[in-house]
Amino acid sequence: MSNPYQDDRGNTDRTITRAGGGALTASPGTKGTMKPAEAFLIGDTMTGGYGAGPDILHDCTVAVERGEIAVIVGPNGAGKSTAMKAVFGMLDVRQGSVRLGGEDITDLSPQDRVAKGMGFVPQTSNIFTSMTVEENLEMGAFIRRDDFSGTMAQVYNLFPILKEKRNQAAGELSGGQRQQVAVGRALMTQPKVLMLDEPTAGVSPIVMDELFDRIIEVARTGIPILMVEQNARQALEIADKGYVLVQGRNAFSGTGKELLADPEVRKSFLGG
Amino acid sequence: MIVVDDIHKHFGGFHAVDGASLSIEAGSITGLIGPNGAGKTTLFNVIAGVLPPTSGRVTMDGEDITGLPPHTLFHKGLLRTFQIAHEFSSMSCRENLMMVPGSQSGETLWNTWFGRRRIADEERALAAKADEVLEFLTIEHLADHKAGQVSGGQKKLLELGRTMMVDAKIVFLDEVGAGVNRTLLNTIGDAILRLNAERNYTFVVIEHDMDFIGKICDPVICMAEGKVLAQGTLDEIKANEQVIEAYLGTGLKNKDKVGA
Amino acid sequence: MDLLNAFITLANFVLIPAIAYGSQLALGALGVTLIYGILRFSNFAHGDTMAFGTMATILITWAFQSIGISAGPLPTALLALPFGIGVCALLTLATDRGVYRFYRTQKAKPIIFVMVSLGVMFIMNGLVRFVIGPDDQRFSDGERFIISVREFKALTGLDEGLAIKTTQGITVITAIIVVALLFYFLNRTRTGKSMRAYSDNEDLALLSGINPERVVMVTWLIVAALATVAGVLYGLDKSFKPFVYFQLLLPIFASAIVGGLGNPLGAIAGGFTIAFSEVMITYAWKKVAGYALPDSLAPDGLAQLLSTDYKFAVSFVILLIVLLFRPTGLFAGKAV
Amino acid sequence: MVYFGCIAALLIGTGLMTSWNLAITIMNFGLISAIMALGVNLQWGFAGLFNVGIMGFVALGGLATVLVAMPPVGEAWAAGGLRVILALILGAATIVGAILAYGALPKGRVRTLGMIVILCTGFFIYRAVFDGGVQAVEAVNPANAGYLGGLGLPVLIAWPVGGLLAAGAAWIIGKTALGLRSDYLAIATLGIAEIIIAIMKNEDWLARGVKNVVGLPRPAPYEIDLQNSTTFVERVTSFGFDPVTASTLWVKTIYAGLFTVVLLILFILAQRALHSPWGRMMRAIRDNEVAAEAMGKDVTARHLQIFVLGSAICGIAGAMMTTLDGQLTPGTYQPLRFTFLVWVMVIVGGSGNNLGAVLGGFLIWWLWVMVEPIGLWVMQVVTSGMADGFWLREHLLDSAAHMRLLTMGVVLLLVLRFSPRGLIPEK
Amino acid sequence: EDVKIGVILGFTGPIESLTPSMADGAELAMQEVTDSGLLLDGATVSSVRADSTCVDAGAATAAAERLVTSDQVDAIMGADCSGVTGAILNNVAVANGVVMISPSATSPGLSHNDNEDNGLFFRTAPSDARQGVVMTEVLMEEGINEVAVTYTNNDYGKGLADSFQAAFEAAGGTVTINAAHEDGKADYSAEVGALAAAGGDRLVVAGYVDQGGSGIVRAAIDSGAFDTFHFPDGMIGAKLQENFGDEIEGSTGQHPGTDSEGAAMFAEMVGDTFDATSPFTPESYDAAALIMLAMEAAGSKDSNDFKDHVMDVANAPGEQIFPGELAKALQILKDGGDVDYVGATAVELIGGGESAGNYRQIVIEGGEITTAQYR
Ligand SMILES: Nc1ncnc2c1ncn2[C@@H]1O[C@H](COP(=O)(O)OP(=O)(O)OP(=O)(O)O)[C@@H](O)[C@H]1O
Ligand SMILES: Nc1ncnc2c1ncn2[C@@H]1O[C@H](COP(=O)(O)OP(=O)(O)OP(=O)(O)O)[C@@H](O)[C@H]1O
Ligand SMILES: CC(C)C[C@H](N)C(=O)O
Ligand SMILES: [Mg+2]
Ligand SMILES: [Mg+2]
Repeated sequence: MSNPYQDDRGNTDRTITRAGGGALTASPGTKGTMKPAEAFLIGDTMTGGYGAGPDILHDCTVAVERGEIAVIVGPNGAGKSTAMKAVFGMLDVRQGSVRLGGEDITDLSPQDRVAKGMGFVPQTSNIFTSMTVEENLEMGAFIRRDDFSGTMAQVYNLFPILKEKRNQAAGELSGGQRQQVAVGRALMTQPKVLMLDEPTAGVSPIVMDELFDRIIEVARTGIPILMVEQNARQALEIADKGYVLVQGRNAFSGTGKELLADPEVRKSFLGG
Repeated sequence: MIVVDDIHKHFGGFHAVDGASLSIEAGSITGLIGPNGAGKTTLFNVIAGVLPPTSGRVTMDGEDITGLPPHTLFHKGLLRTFQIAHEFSSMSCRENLMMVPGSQSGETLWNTWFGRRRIADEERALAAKADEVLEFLTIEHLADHKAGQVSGGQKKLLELGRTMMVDAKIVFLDEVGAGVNRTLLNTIGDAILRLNAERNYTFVVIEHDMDFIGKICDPVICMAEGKVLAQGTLDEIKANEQVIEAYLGTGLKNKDKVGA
Repeated sequence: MDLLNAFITLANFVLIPAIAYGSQLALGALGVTLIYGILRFSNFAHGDTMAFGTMATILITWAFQSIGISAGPLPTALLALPFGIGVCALLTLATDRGVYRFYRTQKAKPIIFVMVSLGVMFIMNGLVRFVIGPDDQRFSDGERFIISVREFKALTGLDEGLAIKTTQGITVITAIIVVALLFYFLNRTRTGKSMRAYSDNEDLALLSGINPERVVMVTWLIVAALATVAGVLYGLDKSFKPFVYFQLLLPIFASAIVGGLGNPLGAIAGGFTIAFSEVMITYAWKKVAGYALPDSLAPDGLAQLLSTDYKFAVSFVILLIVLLFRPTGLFAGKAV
Repeated sequence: MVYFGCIAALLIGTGLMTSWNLAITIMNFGLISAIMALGVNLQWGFAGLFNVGIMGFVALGGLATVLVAMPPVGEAWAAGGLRVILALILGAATIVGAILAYGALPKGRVRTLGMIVILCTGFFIYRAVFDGGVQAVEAVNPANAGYLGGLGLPVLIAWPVGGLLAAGAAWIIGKTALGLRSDYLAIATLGIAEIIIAIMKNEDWLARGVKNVVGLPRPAPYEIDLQNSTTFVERVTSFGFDPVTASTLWVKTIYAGLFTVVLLILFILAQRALHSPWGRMMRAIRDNEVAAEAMGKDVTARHLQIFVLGSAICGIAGAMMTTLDGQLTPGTYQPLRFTFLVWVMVIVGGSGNNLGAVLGGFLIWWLWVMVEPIGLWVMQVVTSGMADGFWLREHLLDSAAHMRLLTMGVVLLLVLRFSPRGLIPEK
Repeated sequence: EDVKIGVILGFTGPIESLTPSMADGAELAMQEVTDSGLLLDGATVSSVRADSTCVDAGAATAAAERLVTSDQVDAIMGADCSGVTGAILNNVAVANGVVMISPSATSPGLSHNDNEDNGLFFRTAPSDARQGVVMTEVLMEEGINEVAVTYTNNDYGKGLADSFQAAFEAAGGTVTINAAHEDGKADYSAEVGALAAAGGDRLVVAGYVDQGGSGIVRAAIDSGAFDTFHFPDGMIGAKLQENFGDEIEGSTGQHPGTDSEGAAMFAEMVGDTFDATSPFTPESYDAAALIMLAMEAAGSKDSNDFKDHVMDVANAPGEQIFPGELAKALQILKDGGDVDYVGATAVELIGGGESAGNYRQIVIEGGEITTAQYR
C-alpha cells in the first residue's frame, strides 16, 4: 500500500453489489448451436444491466460443461464482464436464469454461490492489497474447513514468484504478479466451477503459457472453467467452447477451433 | 532523447530497478518487455517523476530531469499512461479528455470570473478535439458516460486517448494492450505508428503481446530483475536464450490435452 | 538520594499519570481505529458509545452495591463490566441495524458515514443524559491506592512520595492484555483475518465467501467491548460525566491518527504519544531540577517551557510534527 | 428551487408562528452559515480536502474585527506595545533564520545542532522581550482593557481583513500540512485550529483572551438610537408599527442586506469557478490526484489555492459573525458548533454543489435553533397523557433541553437516509 | 394578567449540570409569587426556559430573541455565562428594552461605567474583582502567604485569578504559579504537575466544582501534590463535600453570602426538591425575586417602567426580605411601603446594578463545609 501509484485500493468497482439476483420471468427457450440446458453452469438467455440503467445484456447465454473450458471473447464494452457478473449474481438479471448443476440459483446472493462452490476472479480489484500474498491465498480458502496447505503448495508451485513474495503486501506487487495472486486465490477455493475475467491481462508470455497449462489441467480434473479473454487467439486455442459477445448479444458460438477458423471472427476480434 | 543512466530504485531491501541504463532515440518506438516484476513500471515511474530514484540520473534532450515532479514533465512534453487505469471516475469520458491540455486559460480563477467569453471559445475547440479522439478510439457513444462506469478495456482506451489530446514529445505507454480487444489493439498500433510518423512522437511501450511489439516497435529492450537483459530488434530478442528462459517460454506443455 | 527524589517526583507527576492516561486514550483509540480499519469511517459517536457503556455499567454497579455484591479490594464495577458490555453491544448492534447498514448497502462514501455517526452521536448524547443526567457520577469503590504517597514516604523514607492508584494499575494491565488479544485475533485467527480482508476489499471478501454481516457484527461487538472497558476504566480513575466523554473524543482521535488509523499498535503508540506530550511539555521542571542539579544551578523560575494553557496546543504541535514526517502516522495507517 | 421555497416557507413560518425578529435573526445566522458552508464546500466538494479546522479560521475572522474596529488603547501601546511587536518580529526572524539555516547547512548532525541552537536562543530572546511587554500591556486596566486595542477603522473593513487573516493562516498551514491525506489532514487542521484558539484564549494583550472584547462597533445603527430618534419613531408610527419592534427589525434587516450581498458575490464567484475548466480540473484532482499530476496539473499548488480560498471565505464569515454578535468570545469557538455543524450543512445540502451548500447552511441552522422548542414541544405532546407529577413525566420534561441534540441527530439521520448524497446532489 | 419571565441558561453544554437547579431556584420564586396572588393584583408568573448553551453566542442570541419577540417575556432571568450574557444583553435585551438579571455572570467586564445598557442589566452575583480582595483577606488571616493558583479558562476564572493575584501580591503574598485549566477535559495531570512543582502552602482553585475544578483537586490529592485548598464560589457546593469529604480537611473558601441566614432559609425551603447549595442557585432565586418585586414596586410589568425600581427593592431602606417571604414583600410594596430584599444571598446592589458582595467564609471540618465567619 505504500506505493499509491500502483494501488487500486479495492472496492472501487461499485457495480459489485449484493443485489442477489432479480425478479425473474420465464426463460424463453435458448438459441445457439449447443444444448446448454444440460450444461453444468449456465447463464441462460440473461437480460439485465447495472442498477436502474439500460439493459447491457440481451438474451445472452453462456454455459460450460464439466471438464470443459469455455471462453468468452468480444470487443471492449461488449458486456463480457457484465455477463460474468450476472452469472455470479452481482447484478440484476431481469430476464433469464442462472443454473448450476441443474439447480436454479438465480436468486442466490454471491456469497451463497461461493458456498455452492463457484469461484470468481474479477477483472479489476481482485486482490486484497493490504494483506500479504499468503494471507490473500488463505482468504481464497476461507470457506474451506479442511487443511489447505497442499493446495497452497500447488499454487506456489505454479507461481514460484508468489512463494518468494509470500510475506509481502499484495498491493506492492507488479501488475502481472497481482494477476497471479488473483488466480491463485481462486484456485485455493478448490471450486466446483471457476470463472476468470481476463486472467492473463498483463502477464508475461511465459506466465501466460503456464497459466493456460494450469487451466487446462484444472479443467481436465473435471472443473468447468468459464473465462473472458482478450488474448483471444491463445485462449480459443485451448477452449472447448467459445462465445463471441457483441453489444450484449451472442454473436457467434462454437468450439474454439471453429471460431478460430471463422474468417469473420478472425477479422473482427482476433486482430486478423 | 531520453537517457537513463544507472538507475537504482530500492523498496526497503528489495531492488526493483537495479542499475538500469538505456537510451531512447528521438522518433523511435521502443518496446520494453520483461517478466512480471522486472521493474518496467517502476522504471517508468522513476522517469516520469512519480518515484524518486535511489540513485542514478535521467536526462531528456541533455537536460537533467531526475526527480522533477510529473506535472513539470508533462509540460516538457513527457506523457505517460498507467498500467492500472487511472480514470477520473466521476467525470464523463469527454471531460476526462478535455481536462488534459495544459495552460488552458479557463484554469486560472481570474478568467473564470472575468474572461468567460474566451473560455467558451476554447472549450468549444477542446470539446471538438475530445470527440475526435473518442471517435478514433471507437468509444464516441460513451462521451457523456461517467468514466468510472465503462468497461475495463474502455478505461484503457481512455488512458491512451489522453495522450492524444496534446502535442507530446515522448509518450510512455504502460501496457495499453492488456485487456484491449486485439483488433482494436491493431488499430491503436496503427495510430501509434501514425503519430510517430506524422507528429514525430517518440514512444516507449511496455507490452506483453509479442505480436503487437513486433508490429510497431523497433528497438526492443528486455529487462529482468531490474536490469537490462538484452536490446535489439524483436527478432534478435526472440532468439536470445536468456530472454526465452526468463520471459517468452516455450509455449504450452499441455497442448496435447486440449480437446477437439 | 537527591537523584532518587528527583526521579520519584518525575515518576509521580509525569510518568505514572501519563502512562495511565495514555492507556486510557489507547483503549479508546483502539475502538476508533478498529471501526476505521474495518468499516472505514471515523466514528464520531465513539465517545458517546463509551459514555453509554459506562452508564450501563454504572447502573449495574449501583444495583450490585445495593444488594451487597462487591469485588473486595477491586472496584465493584469490574464485576458489572461484562453486563455493561452486553448492553452496549446491544446498542451498537441496534444502531448498525437501524442506521449504518443502509449506507453500507448503498456503498455510501466514508464522509457520509462520518456524518451519520455524527447524527448517532447526537442521539446517544441525548440518550445518556436522558437516562442518567448530565451530572458527574462517582461509582468507584474498593481500595483506592496500590500505594499512596504517605505509605510510600513511610516505606522509603524519601522526601518525595509516589502514588499508584488501583485504577491506574488496572488500566495499564487491561490495556496490555486487550492489545495483545486484539493483535492476536486480527492477525492469527480466521475471523480476524476475514475482518481484515473485508476492510481491504469488501467485494472481493464477498467473493471469498466471507459473510460481511458477520464481520460487521463482530466488529461492533469488539468495539462495544473496547468502548465500555475504556469508558469504565476512565470513569473509575476520574469520574463519569457525559460531557467529558464527548470531549474525550478529540484526544482519542488524535491518538488513533498519530498512531496510524486502522492499526491497533498505532493506537497504543498514539495514546502514549498524546498523553506524554500533554504531561511532559508543560511540566515545570523546577522541583526535579532542584533535586537533580547542584544548588548553585537550581533554577529560580518554574523552568517550564510553556504554560499549561498551551497543553493542548503543544500536544497538537507534536501531532503535527509526527504527521509531517510520517504522513500516515507512526505505524503507517490507512487512508480512505 | 423547491428546497429554497421550503426554506423561505420555514423562515416565514417562523416569522408568523413566533416573531419576525426571530425569523430575521435566524436568517442572518443562516446567511453566515451559508457562507461558511460555501467555503467548506469549496474545499471538500471541489477538491476533496478534509478541513476540520473551520473554527480556527472563523475565529481569526473574529479576531480581525477586534483588530480593525476597536479603538486603540493608547496607554497599552505606551506601556509595552512596541516591545510586544518587536518580540513578535524577533520570533518570526528566528523561524525564518532556522528555515534558511536548514537550507544552507549540509545534511547531518551539524544541521540538526545548528537548528536547535538557533531555535533555542531565538526562543529565549523572544520570551525575554515578549514577557515583559505583555505584562506591561496586560496591566493596563485589566478589567476593561489590558490589550492593545485595534485600529479604530470602520468595522466593515474587518470583513475582507478577516478573510486575509484566515487566508494567511491557511497558506502557512497549507504549505506544511496539505501533503496529508483524508483524516490525517483533518486532525492536522483541527489541531491547528485548536492552536489558533488557544492563542486567542491565552494571549490577553492581543484581544483580551477569555476576558472577551465586548461592544464592538456596528455597521448598523443602535436600536436605542433609533428609538430615541424622533424622525424614525414618527416614520414608523405613521406606518402603524411599534417603534421598538420596528427598530429591531430595521437593524436586523440592514445586517441581512449586507450579508446577502456578500453571500451573493461569493456564490456567483464560486459558481462560475465550478462550471469552468478550473472546476473541471479541481474535480479531476479530487477524483485521482496521481493521474491529474501526470496530466500536468500542479496538484499541490491547486490544493493550496483552494485551501486558502475556502479558509478565507470562512474567515470572512467569521468576521461577519463577530460583527453581528458585537463581541469576540474566544471560548465559543468549539469544534462541535463551528466545525461539525458546518460539515453537516455541507453534506446535508449536497457536497460539490454550491446551491446545496447554501441550502444546507440555512436548513441546518434553522434546525439548530428551532429543535430546542420543537424538542420541548415533542416532550410536551408525549407527556400530555401522563398524570401531573408522574415521575416519568417530570423526568422527560426535565430532560427536554437534551432533546435538542437528540432531535438534531434524528433529523440529520432522516435527511441522510432519504437523500444520502445530500438534498441537492452534485450532478 | 400573566407575567412571563424568560429563564435562559446553558441547559446543554459545559455547565449543563449547574443549570437545572439554577432554573429550579428561579422558578421556585415564581411559584411562590404566583401562589401568593399578590403580584400586580393576582398575576400568575410563568417561566419560559431557553438554552443559552453557555458558549455559543449565536444560538444564545437566537434563543433570547425567541423569548423576547415570540414568547414575549417581560424580563429575563439570565444568562449564565458572561460571554453569552454580554451577547444577549447587547443584541436582544437592550435592543428590545427588556430587563435582564443574571444570577451568575461574574466577569468584571460586565460592569458598566457609562449607561450603555440603558439601565437594563443587573446581576445578583458580585463581580470577581471584589472576590479577589476578600479571598486575599481570608488567606492572609490564615497566615498563608504563598499559594499556587489554577483557574478555569474563561472570563470568570481568568478575571478572578487575576484580581486575586493582584490583591494578594499587593498584600505581600506570593503567587507561585497562576495556571489555567480547561473545563471538561479528560486529564489534569499536566496542570497538577506544574502546580506541584511550583509549590505553595495552599492551592487556590478558581474553577467549578463539577467541572475541571474537581478534576484538579482529585489529581492533586491523589498525587499528594496538595492536601489543603482554597475554594472560591464556583467550587463550593454539595458536590465538593460529596466528592472529597475529609480528604480536603482544613481547606478554606468563600462564596457570596451573609449571616443573614438567608441561605439557610433558602436551603430549608427547598428541602430536597433540588440542590439549593449548588453554585448560583440561590442567586437565581434572588434574580427572579428581584424582577417580580420591582414589577410590583413599579406597578407594571413593562421593563422600561420597572427597571428603575430594581435597585430600590434590592437595597435599604425598607423591611428586610428573606427567601420564602416574597408574599410579605409584595404586600408591603402594594401598601406603598419599602423593602430591602436580602434573599438567599444577601443581595445588595451597588454601582451599575451589581451585587456588592458579602461573603461567607467556609472551612472544611469533619468532611463538612462549615461556616467560619462572614465578611
Ligand atoms: N511499493 C513497493 N514496495 C515494495 N516492492 C515493490 C513496490 N512496487 C513494486 N515493487 C516490486 O518491484 C518489482 C518490480 O515491479 P514493477 O511494477 O516495476 O514490475 P513490472 O516490470 O512493471 O511488471 P509487470 O509486467 O507485471 O507489470 C516487483 O517485484 C514488485 O513486487
Ligand atoms: N458500473 C457500471 N455502470 C453502468 N454501466 C457500466 C458499468 N460497468 C460497465 N458498464 C457498461 O456496460 C457495458 C459492458 O461493460 P463490460 O464491463 O461488461 O464490458 P467488457 O465486455 O467486459 O469489456 P472489456 O473487454 O473492455 O473489459 C459497457 O458499455 C460499459 O459502459
Ligand atoms: C455559571 C458560571 C459558569 C458563570 C461564570 N461565573 C461566568 O461569568 O461566566
Ligand atoms: Mg471486462
Ligand atoms: Mg508493470
